[in-house]
Amino acid sequence: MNNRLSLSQAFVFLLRRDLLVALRNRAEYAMPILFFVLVITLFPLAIGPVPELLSRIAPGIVWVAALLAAMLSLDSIFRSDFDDGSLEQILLSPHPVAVLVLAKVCAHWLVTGLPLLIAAPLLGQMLGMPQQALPTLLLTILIATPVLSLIGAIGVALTVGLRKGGIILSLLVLPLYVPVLIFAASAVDNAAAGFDVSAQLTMLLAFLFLSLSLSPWATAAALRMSAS
Amino acid sequence: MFLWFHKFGSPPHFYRIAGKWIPWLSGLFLVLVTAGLFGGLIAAPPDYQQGDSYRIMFVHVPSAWMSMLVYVAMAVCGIIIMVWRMKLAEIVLISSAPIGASFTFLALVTGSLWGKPMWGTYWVWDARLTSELILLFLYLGIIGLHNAIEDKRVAARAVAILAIVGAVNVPIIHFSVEWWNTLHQGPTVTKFDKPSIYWSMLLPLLLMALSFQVYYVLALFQQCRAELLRRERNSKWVEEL
Amino acid sequence: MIEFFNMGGYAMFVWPSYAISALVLWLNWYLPRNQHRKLLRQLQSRHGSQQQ
Amino acid sequence: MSTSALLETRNLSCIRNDRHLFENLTISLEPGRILVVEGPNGCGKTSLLRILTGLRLADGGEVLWRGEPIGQQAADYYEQVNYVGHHDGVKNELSCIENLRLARAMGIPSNVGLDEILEQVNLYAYGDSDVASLSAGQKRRLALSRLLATESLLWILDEPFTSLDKDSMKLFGGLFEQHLQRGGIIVMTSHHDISLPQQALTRLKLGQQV
Repeated sequence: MNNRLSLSQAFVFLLRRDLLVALRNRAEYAMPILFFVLVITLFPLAIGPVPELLSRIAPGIVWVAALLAAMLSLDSIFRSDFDDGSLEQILLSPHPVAVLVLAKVCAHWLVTGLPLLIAAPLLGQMLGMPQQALPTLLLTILIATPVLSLIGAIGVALTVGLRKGGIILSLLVLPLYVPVLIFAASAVDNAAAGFDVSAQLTMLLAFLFLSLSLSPWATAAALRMSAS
Repeated sequence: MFLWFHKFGSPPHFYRIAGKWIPWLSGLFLVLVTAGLFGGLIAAPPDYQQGDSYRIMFVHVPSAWMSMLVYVAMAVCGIIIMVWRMKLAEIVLISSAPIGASFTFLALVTGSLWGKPMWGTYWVWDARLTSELILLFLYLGIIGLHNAIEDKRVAARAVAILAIVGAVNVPIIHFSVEWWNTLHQGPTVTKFDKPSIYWSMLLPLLLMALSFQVYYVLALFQQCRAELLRRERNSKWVEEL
Repeated sequence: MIEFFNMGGYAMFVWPSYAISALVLWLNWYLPRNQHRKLLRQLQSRHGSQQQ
Repeated sequence: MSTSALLETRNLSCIRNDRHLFENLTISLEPGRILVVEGPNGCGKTSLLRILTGLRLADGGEVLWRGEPIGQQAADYYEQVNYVGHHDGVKNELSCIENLRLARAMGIPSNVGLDEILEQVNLYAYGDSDVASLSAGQKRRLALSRLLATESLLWILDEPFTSLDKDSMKLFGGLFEQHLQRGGIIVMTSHHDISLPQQALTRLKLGQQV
């Protein structure tokens, strides 16, 4: 009787499968970056191209846009699996569902959260953000976008069974994003002014570890509930 | 204790008890609220700084406390739902949501009305008001999610998860907003605080807070009875009514 | 009595906030009570019709 | 209560928006038995199957695996369960082999080679082609081939023969028989009458008690 794969093997297996699936429909995963760039180009059009004003509010704009882009891409975590029934197979696996959910969220983050890193410096320049703020901007995106995916996964798991889940998703998830937005935006703002940002970064790391440890269980419970 | 918890938890039993308690609770609430209003509006002296405008505090502060208290109660119901799957906890949770949302809305409205004479603008990005606003969104999220799901047993479990996740986030949000507020505003602006409290002001405040708590139980029982009828439409015990 | 209602010049703020509070609290009690009564009537009428 | 029963339910009940689909349903399945659930549409066949898999919570009663409620032994129970529902549960973007490899990773891998499995359900020629290019019948066969990818005693199948042609049904009928002989159990719903050993078969009619 050969026994089942170890948990880590199943985790890596599901992670690789999801990345494979994402690779096969690349177009769908380019949307968040395009949305990110599009939203940011709207602000100068609305507020006027005055460089001093733009650079002053650049950190806030970049982070609000990153947050919305991350939220928009959340739906794809479970939607395709829910529709074709493979979500049920995951729920029926002997492995703890929370760990498999973590694999799916990691795959989703690698495909949507990380690419925002590429677009961010370019947009920082467009808004005239001071040079010294860029490393902090990249660092905050690197630390904060996984938190957005992890918390967002709870909202998606709750609304995946609903016909018009999209609107409810934003109402559920955005209030939970507020702490991340506050600390990330103020980190980049302080960096632009040359102050020390270690306080904000450590808070973001705390959020990361908190959501890494708690949110998979909530997401698993929510998935089990939506699948019933 | 568990037997009581279980017996009290059976819907028909709760329905009868709630029915018997409502008149008493209404009476108690009316007594407390008139005492509180009398103390707050008439007996308490005007504040040397804010004059009579501080009297809004007797409504603003209790509703802010209640908005937090009701959310904590909902989170506790959420845990009971997830662990023991008690049908009554589902009814209590979803019945508390509109009441909690109303208290939060009240706290926001009275807060901005109180802010007008002090700062000349209706909305001030003060730490507590901002957290109340986000708390209101959390309530609306819970109500929205519950309406969006048809099967009410599934909806109750979804809302239970959201209430627990929300409860974990409320202190974090509150802390972040406080931190954000001190960062941007700095200590110069007079903190949005109650005036120095004399006994003559504290008593009405506590009376009002107590009356709001009694009111919460009253409105909760009322809402639960309606929700129970709606949920148990064709079960046997409803037939005998 | 007049200066009581004047609230030291802040009448425009104190009374509306109390009025809104009274309204919201009353609604939260009144609406569920009505719903409850309406449901009871519906059940009785449905129950009554079953017996005939 | 025969202790040899693998799967039992004790007065199971299920309510869907205030209607009792079924009440105090007690069944017991020894190894080698097959239970066919029949009844009009919407009488709760699918709900019963989903309760047995644990995907859906029963409104009353409990499901026991080897005498123990499935809620307390999720890992061991799911090791032994293989569920094919209305949805095929296969990813369109992946090829047949990749889908099977994932299914194998999610349970106890059986020692039958993946190519051999595809051959048994004559999908060998489509091994590397994407599932998107397969017909409904082929997708269903791939979903059913998952049953062979893992070692599982309990097969729970919801309308397994939808969009399958005559000889595919005979083919899977044979596979079911082998599974029963190996001491496995099957719980399934089906509109088609399938040729199965009568003595191992028990039929459950739903929709009368309501």
